[in-house]
Amino acid sequence: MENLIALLIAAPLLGAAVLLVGGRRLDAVGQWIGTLLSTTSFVFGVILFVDLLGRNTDDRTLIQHLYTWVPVAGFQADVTFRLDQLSMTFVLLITGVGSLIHLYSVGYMEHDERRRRFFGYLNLFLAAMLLLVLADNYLLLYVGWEGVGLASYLLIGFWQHKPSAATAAKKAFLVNRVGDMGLSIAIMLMFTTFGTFAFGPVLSHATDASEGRLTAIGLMLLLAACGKSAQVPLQSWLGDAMEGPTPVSALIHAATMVTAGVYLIVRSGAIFNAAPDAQLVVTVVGAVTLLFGAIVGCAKDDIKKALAGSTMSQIGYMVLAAGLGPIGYVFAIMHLVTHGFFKAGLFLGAGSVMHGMNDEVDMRRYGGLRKYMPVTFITFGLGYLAIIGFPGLSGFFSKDKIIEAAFAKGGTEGWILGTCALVGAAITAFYMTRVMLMTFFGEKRWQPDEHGHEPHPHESPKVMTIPMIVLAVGSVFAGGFFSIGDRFLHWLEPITGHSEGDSPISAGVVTGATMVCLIIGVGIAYLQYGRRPVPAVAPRGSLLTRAARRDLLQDDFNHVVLVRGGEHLTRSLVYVDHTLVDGVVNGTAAGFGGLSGRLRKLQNGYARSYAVSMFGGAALLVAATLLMRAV
Amino acid sequence: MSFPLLTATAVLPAVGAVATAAVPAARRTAAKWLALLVSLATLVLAIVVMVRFDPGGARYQLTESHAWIADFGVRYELGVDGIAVVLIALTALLMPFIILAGWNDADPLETGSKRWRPTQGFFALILAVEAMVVISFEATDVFLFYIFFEAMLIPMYFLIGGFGDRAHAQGEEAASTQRSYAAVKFLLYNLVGGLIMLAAVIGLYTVAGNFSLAEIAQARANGTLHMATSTERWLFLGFFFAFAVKAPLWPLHTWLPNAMQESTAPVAVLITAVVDKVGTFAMLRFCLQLFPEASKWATPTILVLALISIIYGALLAVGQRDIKRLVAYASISHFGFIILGIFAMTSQGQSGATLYMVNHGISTAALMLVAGFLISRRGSRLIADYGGVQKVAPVLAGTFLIGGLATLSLPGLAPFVSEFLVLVGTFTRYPAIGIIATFGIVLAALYTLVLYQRTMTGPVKPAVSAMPDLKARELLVVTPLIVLLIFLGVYPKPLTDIVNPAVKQTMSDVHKTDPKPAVEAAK
Amino acid sequence: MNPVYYLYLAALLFTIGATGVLIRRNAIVVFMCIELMLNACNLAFVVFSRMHGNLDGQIIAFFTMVVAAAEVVVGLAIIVSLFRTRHSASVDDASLMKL
Amino acid sequence: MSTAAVHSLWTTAAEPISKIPTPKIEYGQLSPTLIVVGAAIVGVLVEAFVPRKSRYYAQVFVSAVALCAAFAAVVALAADGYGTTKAHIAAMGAIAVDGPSLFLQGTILLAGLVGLFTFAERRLDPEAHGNRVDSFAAQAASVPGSDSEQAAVKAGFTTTEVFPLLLFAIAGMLVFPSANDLLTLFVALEVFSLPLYLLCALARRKRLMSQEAAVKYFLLGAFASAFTLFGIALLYGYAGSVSYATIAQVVDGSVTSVDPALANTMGNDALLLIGAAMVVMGLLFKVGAVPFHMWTPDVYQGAPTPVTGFMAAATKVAAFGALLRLLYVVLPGMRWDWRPVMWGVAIITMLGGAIVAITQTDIKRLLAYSSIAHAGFILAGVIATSKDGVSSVLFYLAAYSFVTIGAFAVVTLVRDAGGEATHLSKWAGLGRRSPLVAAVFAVFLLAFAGIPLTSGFAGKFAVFKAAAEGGAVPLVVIGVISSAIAAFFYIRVIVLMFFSEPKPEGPTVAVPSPFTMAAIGVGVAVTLVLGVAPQYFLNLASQAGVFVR
Repeated sequence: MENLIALLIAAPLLGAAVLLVGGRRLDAVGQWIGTLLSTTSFVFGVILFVDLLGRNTDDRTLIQHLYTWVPVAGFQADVTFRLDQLSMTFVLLITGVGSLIHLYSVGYMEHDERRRRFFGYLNLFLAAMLLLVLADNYLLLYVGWEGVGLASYLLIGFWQHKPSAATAAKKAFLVNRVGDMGLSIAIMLMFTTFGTFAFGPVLSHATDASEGRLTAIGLMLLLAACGKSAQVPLQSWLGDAMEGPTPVSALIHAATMVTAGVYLIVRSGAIFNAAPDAQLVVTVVGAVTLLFGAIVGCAKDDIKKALAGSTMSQIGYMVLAAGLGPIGYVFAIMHLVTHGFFKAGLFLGAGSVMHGMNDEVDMRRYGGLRKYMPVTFITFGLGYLAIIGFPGLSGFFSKDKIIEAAFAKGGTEGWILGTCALVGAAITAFYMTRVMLMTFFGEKRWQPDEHGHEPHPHESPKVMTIPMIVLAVGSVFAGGFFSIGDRFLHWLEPITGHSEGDSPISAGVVTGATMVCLIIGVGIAYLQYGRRPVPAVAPRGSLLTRAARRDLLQDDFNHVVLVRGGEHLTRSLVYVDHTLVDGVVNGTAAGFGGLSGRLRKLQNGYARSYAVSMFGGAALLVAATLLMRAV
Repeated sequence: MSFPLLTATAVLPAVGAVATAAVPAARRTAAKWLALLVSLATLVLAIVVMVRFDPGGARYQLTESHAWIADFGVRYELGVDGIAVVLIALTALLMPFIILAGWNDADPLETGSKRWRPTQGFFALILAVEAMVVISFEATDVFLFYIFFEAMLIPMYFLIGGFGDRAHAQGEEAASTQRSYAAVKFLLYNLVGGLIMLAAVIGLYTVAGNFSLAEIAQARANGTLHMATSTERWLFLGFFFAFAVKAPLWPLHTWLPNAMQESTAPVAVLITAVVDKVGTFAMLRFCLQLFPEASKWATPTILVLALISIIYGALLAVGQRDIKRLVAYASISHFGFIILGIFAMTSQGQSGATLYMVNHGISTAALMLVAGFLISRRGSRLIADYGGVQKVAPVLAGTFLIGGLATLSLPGLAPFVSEFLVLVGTFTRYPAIGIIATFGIVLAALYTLVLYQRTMTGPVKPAVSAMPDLKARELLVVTPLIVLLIFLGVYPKPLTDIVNPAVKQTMSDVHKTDPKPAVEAAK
Repeated sequence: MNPVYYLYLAALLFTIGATGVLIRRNAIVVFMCIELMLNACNLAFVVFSRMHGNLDGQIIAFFTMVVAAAEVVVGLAIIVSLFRTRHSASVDDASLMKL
Repeated sequence: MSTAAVHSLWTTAAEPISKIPTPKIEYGQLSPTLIVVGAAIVGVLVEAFVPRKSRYYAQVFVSAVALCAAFAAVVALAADGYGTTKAHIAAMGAIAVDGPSLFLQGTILLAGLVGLFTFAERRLDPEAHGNRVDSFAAQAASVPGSDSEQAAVKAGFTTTEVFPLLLFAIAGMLVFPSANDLLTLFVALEVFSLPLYLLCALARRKRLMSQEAAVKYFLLGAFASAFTLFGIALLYGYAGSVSYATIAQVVDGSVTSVDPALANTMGNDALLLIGAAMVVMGLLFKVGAVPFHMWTPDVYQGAPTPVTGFMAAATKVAAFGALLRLLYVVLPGMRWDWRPVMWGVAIITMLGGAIVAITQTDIKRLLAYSSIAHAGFILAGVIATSKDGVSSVLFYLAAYSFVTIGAFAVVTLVRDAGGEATHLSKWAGLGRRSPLVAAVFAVFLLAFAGIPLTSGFAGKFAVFKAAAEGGAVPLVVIGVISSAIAAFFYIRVIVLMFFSEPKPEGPTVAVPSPFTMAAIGVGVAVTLVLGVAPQYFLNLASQAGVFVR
């Protein structure tokens, strides 16, 4: 059975290779090859899942050793895959959602002449992502980690002729590189600490190492997670990443890749458990990001950017949960899965809307679309209800658990984190309602674009709606299905471990509070966008609003400090290299030249002056000889 | 007396060089084919060497030894260890691609320009360089090594100064002056380095009485040859200076950008991917082996310099306007990594450094040659003159991107393995340096992606709108390199297996052992 | 009378000759000063041979004269040809080649 | 000095002095020199009796035969073991027949032969009125630009006297390094100097410069030889003899029988030191060491190029030979006095020569300064004061002389309307106009620069190695630095030849006769052979490394 694991990765990898090398002759069928292979991978996943279910809980870990990768003295890196409950969950999510989005893209990218390459990249992404979650050691994980980074770079910048897209892609890759730096340092630390970086030994011996080292490793892993999962302070790339085609945003920047950070933290749970300080930092980052993302989400008029903010915020929830340790791991992953469903659904919905609106993304140009695209409206609506945590839907279960867990951390942190989570819930309700209202309700606000084309909103073709429907179903029922009888908990517990924290307040109270926040959020949104018409041009807005529109100025900070500063540094260095380092050498040469020119003058052509020099020389010679004898 | 395989590997290209030069001027194409065939034959020999080499066997294998200049205590001694084997293989491997890529670079200019580019000479010189590089990898006699280490400057010098790019932004005159400036700079830097090394070589003789690497190392090991600490340090510095110029290490690097900028892409590859490797290789073989104590004494300084090279080179690469200059500074940064790995004095570091030499050779070749194809199409080296190429020449852009990704050592491509090994190797002994060096990977991403974005993406510049995509010959050059990059990235074991024993030896030369993991140390 | 004085005289003559070479312009005069230096040497030789009581010095003196004579032949030939070309025997005029 | 003492002086002198013994001369061992001298005299007779038309051929034939015969004689002597076991002092202590002198004589003879080839070249200059002409004045006596000169040219006169002059010079040079007493040294010095003075004046083109060169060379040379002579006098006064052996004994005090009356002359160190310094100065003048070098550039530039080539090579060989013998045989006792001084001279010579050369614009002057720098390198070997030092210097001289003659021979080929085009600017793009010549010249330049695989490198390595072993490490370092500086201007010329655009009115490269071709060919061959496989010659040199005392 183990041997299937490699096939999980091989299928999409093959697809990528075929599509990218295949050349024009595959243009016609490219999309189907891609979809087929990702689905194949999904099928393999299901087979393995069934197999795992067939086993009893303590023997649900499959290891496949392919070959030794880098053997140097003590440094032994193998290509080994590990399939356990945790990675299985991800495999299903990735291949499942992935295949749906492939299908959706078939419709969405229909008119793009570079479609073949697009599907090649998507397959490449799937392969890398699967490698990431299936790797049995951190170095191999790192390969997947940067692999998805590459895929995301290629896909964000897919429309390269748009400078904005190219820039966004570059930015994403760079910010991720900063995170990757963390991961590589973490791996080095592990190597110096444990002499290896394979999951098994590292995680089992974690407790042997000093807490200081573990904290260091933990923080470095967190840095990596921040980069990949767009957590503060490395979140800046996610908003710009929306330059990519919408399916990409749905798959990579909502459902799967951005959650890799959560996977990393949960996977390294053993290390974090032994490093409480690191855990605390993780929770703080999570809390900050969930508020940050939510606030940003409130201010954006670009539907995709609003959703991106929401993604950031939701992942904040997951990171927060992951930071809580055994109390939260399971719920982090559970929220991750449910979020995968409804956020992918929301993005596909947004894509469908844009599809019908000549790629218009400004929500102020939407309005009243429910009449024109009912399916999109319904699926999007279900996703909406799920994300705000409407009772009974997926989001309700997963988010509620996280809030409970936050309080359960106990102590003042408990209260603070819990409160943040609650507030976040309220804001989520607000901005999602805002999106909903601005897009589907009110009267139509769209106008002809610069070419004078009046957009004709219309429902998207089946190939696009079906995936949306499937995901909608998922976002409705997944949460409930997982929670009833704690199915999900029992499924993951062997890997992540689980402990009920001692919550200062009962679960019921938390749920109540959440409901209250939910109502407040929706209420305010309704008052602001439901009652009175939405202005076609954004009002100046409060200071906070304006800050939020500019990603709370965090981007401007980067621009001023890093970009400008960097430019100045490099420019001055170029100058230094030319004038100083080079100058010294050229200067020496010139110096000799000048000296030569001066000495040359002595050769003035007069025989008598030559005689003088000879005479002087003779005198010197004599004097020196005598002197030598004297001393 | 078995067949002198190593000599043959070096002599074949030398003979080929003479033969190529002898081809009558009219038969230009014949000369090209001859050169190509010779380089391929040499590649075959190099592969035979690789096969015949037994990683588990003696330190130096396939050895040859003949009397040469007894008065100077010089013998003609050849022998290869794992490190030399892979580097010879790299050299022999790159040559056919260099020749193929430079196929038309030395054709007479159809335009009315007065410039003179003897085709035969171009290929003859390339082969001559190959011969000298190969033999300096093989030499186990310090003097023999030194002779070719120096002599190879001459053909390189003519290659740089004699054959620039076809077209040039500032026109013929400026071009020729800049070219000869670059050539002279290259020669003088390396010559000064070499002469200072000459002093050290003489010093070594006065101390040791012969030049045989094995004998000296032996004598040092068993104490029969004692070196005063100060003597050893001076000699070490003398040797290291020459290698540091060649490598090049900050602040002795400024010749490289000029040289690579002014020479044609294949020659630039020859410089940075092949010739410069002799410097780093010599650090491993001569500095560490002959002067272990001094090496350890100098390590902190060298590590800092290497660190500066990494960061400084990367930052300057970011600031460049000229594609070739950018690649040159990137190489400076990479050489920083190599030297870092060598002097970290850990198995991972040194194996990594050796792999790095190979991988950097291949990746730079890929990037630079594609860049060369790009430049030859537009006739300008300035990044600003390009834009949107990806739209008109997707294959070119794709290969360029892969080359770039290799340069920023993306996991899955060969350079990643070596770079990570170097970093780990450094980190295990000098955590702080290891961490700072890691910033290099971010900067690498920066300059590569900026280069790609500015040249390949965005709206199509009118000047490139008619740019043709890669031709068959060019694909023939690039594809194997890319395949190799991927293969060595996924499965570097064949190389590491050859390299590891040699590194083990070097480690024992300097009496160093890898640091133990903290957990084990605690127990 | 102490022969050492002759040595002093020889040294003096030699110095006078050298000075002449350094300060006189006319090639002939310069050349004569050189001859003077040679003769100073001769004097020294003779004196020393006297002091040592062997004849080598005096023989050497004869050799020197012969050599000096040969020099005169060659020297005059050269100087005269120069003079005929330039109509001046000043060594300072002959300074085409410099730097 | 007490009157009695003085009186005793006079009385001792009054006694009848010992008879001069009839000299006993080993003609066999002196044969090389004798052959050459004889040939020179024959040459003079040829001038007198052979009709003008056929003089040239007769002279070339005689000289060539003589030089070959002399070289054969040298080889025979060496083979006979006179270089090593049978080495001894011949001709009543006047001439030493030992390794160094034989080696150097061999070198000089070969250099002379190659030089003769360049002298005999008659194809470079365009034929004047149907007569083939060489690079020497038609009639040296005629005033430049005068009718008489025109007439001489029309009549097709050539100065075939150069061949006997060459032979005389060579003869002097043969004696110079093997001279074993100061008198012989001095006579030899003059014997090879005087012909050279004349040869310098005999250029066919640019006669003014040629004459000027001759005047400068002659006056300064005579000036220097005056110093030498005075030094000799003082040494004689010091030791009471001019024979090397005796002086050496007195220097290291093995002669104790000092007449008290001579106390203030015999063994008076002032005399020794001053005298030694002055003699050494004379030799340093000949090798062109700073600060006695100033004649070199002017003379090298003005003299007919074949003469320059021969002079640059052979004079250095002979002079360094003499210097070695003087320092190693006569003055080893006062090594601690002259070594530091020589250090100084070597240093300023190396640096001075290299630095001033950087800004030269005339190829012949450039080579002159480079020859000065090389003199510095050789001095480094001289200072080693070891057997290795001697052999390394011998090797260096052998290697250097052929490179030099070859280089100057190439210079004779590059011509324009005004004869040889020696200004560097005219050499621009030569590599393109005639790649072969440029390549050959590049080889010579690289050898000068001491690039490996050329004789220059082997020589430099040998010398520096000897110096380092002699404990002169700083000297080696400075030598290395100055060779780096020197490399700069050699490279400049190469750049000029290969990388810069040829001038439209640039010079043409004349097609030489087999003579010059042979000269250049020999130069290249020796350069490469000594570079790649120097072992045999190093053996030769090290066998020849011992002086007989």
